[in-house]
Amino acid sequence: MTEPILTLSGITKSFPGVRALNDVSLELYAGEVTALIGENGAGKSTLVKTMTGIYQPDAGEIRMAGGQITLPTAHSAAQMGITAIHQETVLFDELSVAENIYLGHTPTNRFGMIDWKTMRREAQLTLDSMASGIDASMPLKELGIAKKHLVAVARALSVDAQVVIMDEPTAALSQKEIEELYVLIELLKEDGKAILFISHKFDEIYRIADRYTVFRDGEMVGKGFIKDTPQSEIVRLMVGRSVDQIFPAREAQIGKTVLEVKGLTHPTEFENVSFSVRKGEILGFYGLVGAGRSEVMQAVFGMTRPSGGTMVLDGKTVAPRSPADAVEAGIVYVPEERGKQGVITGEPIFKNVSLPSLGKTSRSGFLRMAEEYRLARTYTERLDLRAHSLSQNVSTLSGGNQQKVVIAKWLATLPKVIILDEPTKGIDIGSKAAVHEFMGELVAQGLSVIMVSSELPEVLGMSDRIVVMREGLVIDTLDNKALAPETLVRLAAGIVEEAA
Amino acid sequence: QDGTRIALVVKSLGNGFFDAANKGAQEAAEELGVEVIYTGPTAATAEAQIEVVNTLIAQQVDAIAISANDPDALVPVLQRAQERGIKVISWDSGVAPEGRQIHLNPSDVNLIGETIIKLAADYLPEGGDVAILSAASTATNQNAWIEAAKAAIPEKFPNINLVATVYGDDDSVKSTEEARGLISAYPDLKAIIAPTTVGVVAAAQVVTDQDLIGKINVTGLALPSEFKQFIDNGASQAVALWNPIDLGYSAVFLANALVEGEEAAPGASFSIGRVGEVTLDDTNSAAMAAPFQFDASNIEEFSKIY
Amino acid sequence: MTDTSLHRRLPDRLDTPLKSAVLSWETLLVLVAIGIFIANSIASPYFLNAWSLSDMTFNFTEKALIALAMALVIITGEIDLSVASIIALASTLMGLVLNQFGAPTPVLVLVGIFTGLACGAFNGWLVTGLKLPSIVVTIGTMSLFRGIAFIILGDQSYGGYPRDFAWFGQGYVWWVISFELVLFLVAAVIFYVLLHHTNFGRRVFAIGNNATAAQFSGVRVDRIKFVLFCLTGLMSGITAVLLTARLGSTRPSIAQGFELDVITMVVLGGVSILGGAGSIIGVVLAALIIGLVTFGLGLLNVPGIVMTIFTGTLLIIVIALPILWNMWKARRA
Amino acid sequence: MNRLLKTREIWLALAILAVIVLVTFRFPRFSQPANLLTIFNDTSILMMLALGQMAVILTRSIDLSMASNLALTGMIVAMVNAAFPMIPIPLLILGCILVGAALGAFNGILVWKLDIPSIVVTLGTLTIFRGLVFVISGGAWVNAAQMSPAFIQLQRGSFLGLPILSYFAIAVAILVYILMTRTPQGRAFYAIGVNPTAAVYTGIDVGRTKFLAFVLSGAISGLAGYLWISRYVIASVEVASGYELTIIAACVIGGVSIAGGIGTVAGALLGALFLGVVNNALPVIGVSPFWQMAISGAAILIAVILNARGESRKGRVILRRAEGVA
Ligand SMILES: Nc1ncnc2c1ncn2[C@@H]1O[C@H](COP(=O)(O)OP(=O)(O)OP(=O)(O)O)[C@@H](O)[C@H]1O
Ligand SMILES: Nc1ncnc2c1ncn2[C@@H]1O[C@H](COP(=O)(O)OP(=O)(O)OP(=O)(O)O)[C@@H](O)[C@H]1O
Ligand SMILES: [Mg+2]
Ligand SMILES: [Mg+2]
Repeated sequence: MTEPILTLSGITKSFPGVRALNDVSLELYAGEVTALIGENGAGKSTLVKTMTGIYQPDAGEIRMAGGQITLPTAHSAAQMGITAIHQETVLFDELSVAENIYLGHTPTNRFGMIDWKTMRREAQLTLDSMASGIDASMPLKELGIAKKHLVAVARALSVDAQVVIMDEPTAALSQKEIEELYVLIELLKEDGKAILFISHKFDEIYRIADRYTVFRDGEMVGKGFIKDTPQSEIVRLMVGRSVDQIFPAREAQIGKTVLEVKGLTHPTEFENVSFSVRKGEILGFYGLVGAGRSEVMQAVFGMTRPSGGTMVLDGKTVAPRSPADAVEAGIVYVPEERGKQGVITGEPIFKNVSLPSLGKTSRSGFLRMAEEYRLARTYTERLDLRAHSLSQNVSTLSGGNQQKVVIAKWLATLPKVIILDEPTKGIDIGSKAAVHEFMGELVAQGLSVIMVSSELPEVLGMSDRIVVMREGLVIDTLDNKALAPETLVRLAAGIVEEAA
Repeated sequence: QDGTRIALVVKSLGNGFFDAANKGAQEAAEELGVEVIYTGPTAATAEAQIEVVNTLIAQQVDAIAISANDPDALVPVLQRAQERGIKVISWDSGVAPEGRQIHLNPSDVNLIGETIIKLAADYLPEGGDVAILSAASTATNQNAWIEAAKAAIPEKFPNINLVATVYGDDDSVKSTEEARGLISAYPDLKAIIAPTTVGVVAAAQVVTDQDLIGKINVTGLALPSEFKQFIDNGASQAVALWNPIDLGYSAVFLANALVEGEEAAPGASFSIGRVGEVTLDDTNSAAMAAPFQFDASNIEEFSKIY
Repeated sequence: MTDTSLHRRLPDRLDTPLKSAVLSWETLLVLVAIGIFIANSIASPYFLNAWSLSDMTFNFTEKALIALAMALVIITGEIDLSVASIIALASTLMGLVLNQFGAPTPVLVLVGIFTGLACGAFNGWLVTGLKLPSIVVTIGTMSLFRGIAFIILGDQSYGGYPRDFAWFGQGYVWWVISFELVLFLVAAVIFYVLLHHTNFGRRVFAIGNNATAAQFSGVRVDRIKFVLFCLTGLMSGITAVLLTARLGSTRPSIAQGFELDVITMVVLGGVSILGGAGSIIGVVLAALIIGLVTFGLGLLNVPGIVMTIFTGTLLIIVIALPILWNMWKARRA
Repeated sequence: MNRLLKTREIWLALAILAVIVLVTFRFPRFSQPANLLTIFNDTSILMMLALGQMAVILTRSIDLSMASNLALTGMIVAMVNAAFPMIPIPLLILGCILVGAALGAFNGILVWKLDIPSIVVTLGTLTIFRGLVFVISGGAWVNAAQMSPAFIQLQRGSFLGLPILSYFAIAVAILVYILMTRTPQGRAFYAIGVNPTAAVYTGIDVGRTKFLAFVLSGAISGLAGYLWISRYVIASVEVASGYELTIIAACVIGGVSIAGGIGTVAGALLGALFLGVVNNALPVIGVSPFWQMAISGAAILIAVILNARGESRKGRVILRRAEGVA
């Protein structure tokens, strides 16, 4: 039995209101790929950040090659030989690709000056080794999202490291690029590097991982060798129950068309997008990250101005020029980036909930706080919000509860169509079920729901019909009856076309 | 309260001219047995001066002697001071008659206007282009002198050609830039006349820096102590000024006379101690003395005094 | 944080309003103000006098009027550096209509107010219509507005304002209570209600806390910002009337440097320069504090420039204190 | 792409050329080399200060205290020179840089350790520093007569036809250029402005980097303090009062983004030069000096509008069609 290169034990990390990691341990071995598996919010990325010096753990120790180490800064982690591809692309738009790869460990000459020539050459070599087709001297901002992700991979590889961490590296990549990445990982293994690989995709895990560790709600709940473990066992560890029960069964009472979108076009983001949603229907939107679904929804919501197309709501043409117009018309949007676009952090729950409904709670423009509290209580309690009081700052709530605040805010406006963009992203299992259940209730009350999701089970489990998007185009609209998951994946990734 | 308190309010603190005036004022204070409060804003603006006057009103001083940053803007506040029983005179740079009881001109306006042109003309036997670099465009006294100078040119100095008047705001940078501007805009310029102690130094420095000594003569009103080097190096042939010490001294004497109950009316005459006596004209203004000329012969001596 | 502490029925709030009031920034400012008031009374025998106190209010009312509107702008995360220049332009145009057309007082006042409003609208359009950063826009318009005043007026000045016009800057409503003070108090109440008790104010805070999320919540962010710039322009226009009336003359250099004093008041009043937090009571108290400090030191004949050391230090200390306090608490915990 | 990055500076350079050409039509002497060198020399101090301010703005901060720092350092050095004329000037200059850097460090510490927004900190020190000028000088001016000849003459000497003052600006520009493009520290200024979160991920200490930017702007202000005082040969409380906004304006015209992360040495220099050329040109072509302020205000607005247009043109492109050959 070989010794692990890197051992973490007893790691605990709390954020205000959340214990993200609770006494977890992890071992990484030279020349092996360890998969870290867990639901959204299980604490995987938080662990990555404690391993790379970005977060300091509240308790626990990190040992490398036998000795205990501390990682006060990201720089020290790189020096210890730990490098990571982070889940968020942490890159610099205004800087060149080469610099993005080398910032923080730029090659310098003997005067301490940056050696741009070496840097550019080395960066180009790394990029070419990945067959990325990226020119190291161009500014990063000119690259698309997938290419940017490749730059992040190249950045991690540019550090001479013993331990390489990859936090969902394939999420934004196309099939071809993913294959290149697998080749790279094999090379790293041969070099004797220890690799931590985080992914939600089981096919990937079974293809490249040697070992696995499973997290659930911030705790380590199991580990072992991939070869010896069936997928169902890992899923059971991950979720804590069997998977089929997650989605509530419901009876669709589908009525007439409520919103009809025709030929919606945006100069750079999407083209000729048409779909319709009916009363009492959940319309799923599936696609890979970057397919343009959020952009379409934001155009429907009046956030961005489309260059063409029409929208008809309840028989009347609407053209919202701002979210305020859309809300007035009865279209609301629960955004994907909750912290940035959803809740107003720094303000209490009740102010968040009442903000779009101020017209209703106030009298001739003057606030009536009692009404606001009543409104907020009505809707947050319906959603089973967990909080100490309505005056609690939303930023102290957990992600799932923040999401409930956003939904409560919109329900209070009595909308006709509610758009949910990745409604359960980063939400714990309990809340996730609650959100799903609640979506069922919404449609039962006669609302129309549009749900954008990249989670296949969610899309399949919740939608009545599914729109598949790829690269800004609607590829197909399918009835969700006995759909095979592979069909959706293939449509979304464009594999059909490439085979043909 | 005990003794008489007279506030000497200046355009801005830190100006060598006013510091010298304060010297004279303190001298007078000692002679008269009164207290002189020397104060003023740090930036030469009317608003700041009004705040200073406000606090003086609150302190119930007996008299205010002010060199104003603006002839009109200070009137309301000085009127209020008079309503509260405070005697107000202006000196050096005056305020409109409604705002004060007496104005003490350092010298006769026409005399000064003529002198500054004469200082330039004396060294330009052939005549030629001259330009004026003034203080702030709002400065009352400078504007009056410039008017007088312009009036004197046609008859008395027909071959002098005044090409421009620019304003350096009594700010050394602005003055420097304006002086540079003049020199590049008027290649035939023979003299720069700066009737302000800040502007004249700035102009002389520019002339020195640009190696124009002998080509352009800087002249105007200058403190000998600040200006000596430019007489020495030849950037200037001669400058003039009245004695700021005497000016401060006289202002305190006048203010004190009012406090002691003397009436300010046209024709009334007041003793100003060792300086002598002044008589008020129709606008209750008085002039102290003719400007005194400094050149290579006497600058050494006076630079030690003020 | 255990589950039992979570309430099934959500209470409105946990802290009583009284407790949060006691711990607030305003309390700190009240204490500072009282302290300075006492210090002034001890240091100068002339301070405790109705007329002195009345004169003192002239030290801050004009700037504070603008600070009320500026507070709202800063709460939304923007800034307006052009206020002093708006005053200069408004004052110049008032002088122009007076001297060219002999306009009567009501027309003068309207010209002042509308010039302010127009300048504010121009700023607002640049910021919301062209999506430019307000700090840069208003540095530009700061030169532009005053520059126009210089073009119109050059080295001249306008004077001869009618007697009844002067009342706006010099008149007393009753005994020692000046018109300026009354106007400021009325404006403070209006702004207090506007910011803390109307939908508009609620939206202002929402924008400051998170403009993107506010927009995603159906707040018309640009419209509100535009209105706020207009409002700041309007208050600058009103101030131009007061200041011109008080000085009785107009120079293009009028109100030079006001903007930094106004911003100091706003920040000292507890308005976060990053947006999202602040109160009108805080701004009013800060204005009073600055008035007390400058007048008190003035009574001791301390030069104005030395006073600025006091206000600058006060600003940094008052901002740093709560931070240091929190750091100290965190270290002990 | 590099072309795109460079256009901003090129446009600005063209604008400056256009002004020069236009003025030359009416006044041929304006574009004579001697006059152009004079303009360059006149703008030297502003150019240096703009570079210091740029470093701070790159890090998403702002330094409003530069002009006050300059005045304070200038007053100190003038008083020291008046009292001890035998101290050699290079030593005095070094002292200025150190004093300026210390004042900048005071700003930087408050921003770094207490996390107070830089605009608040420097608004406070803007008034404190200037107040201190009055306190140490007692309000008195230090004038030419009190300064030693060496003190005044140093920057007036010339080498290869260019005044020494210009060489100071050139030296600062070269140093800042090397710092910004050749050293990891310089790149850190950009990185934390472009994306502070990502900067943390790459191991950059955001607070410390801001601190260093303030030290740099302070040191440059200090150096400018000596140069200003010896150029205008008067040290007073009012020195460079209100100049902080001119410095920021030069940066903005030069395309330095107030949101941080964007800006080049060439841009800042050209921004300052643009103001210098305009200021010099106006009196020459006989435009009343009263137009000067409005013109520079309009120049700032036009520059920022053009810069914003340039930035907003880039949009993300996810359509394969739009991306062209991908
Ligand atoms: N900076 C932070 N402040 C507060 N809470 C945080 C912070 N970072 C993470 N969390 C919380 O910690 C928990 C774990 O988050 P983490 O990002 O580690 O999950 P994850 O396993 O990586 O999920 P995913 O699969 O979605 O990437 C979540 O509940 C999250 O909301
Ligand atoms: N070409 C690109 N350049 C930069 N960022 C991009 C690009 N494409 C997508 N992104 C970013 O990726 C994220 C997802 O993109 P988008 O919203 O267009 O697609 P989506 O189909 O909604 O994907 P998601 O599954 O994330 O919702 C967004 O944060 C967007 O800013
Ligand atoms: Mg994660
Ligand atoms: Mg999306």
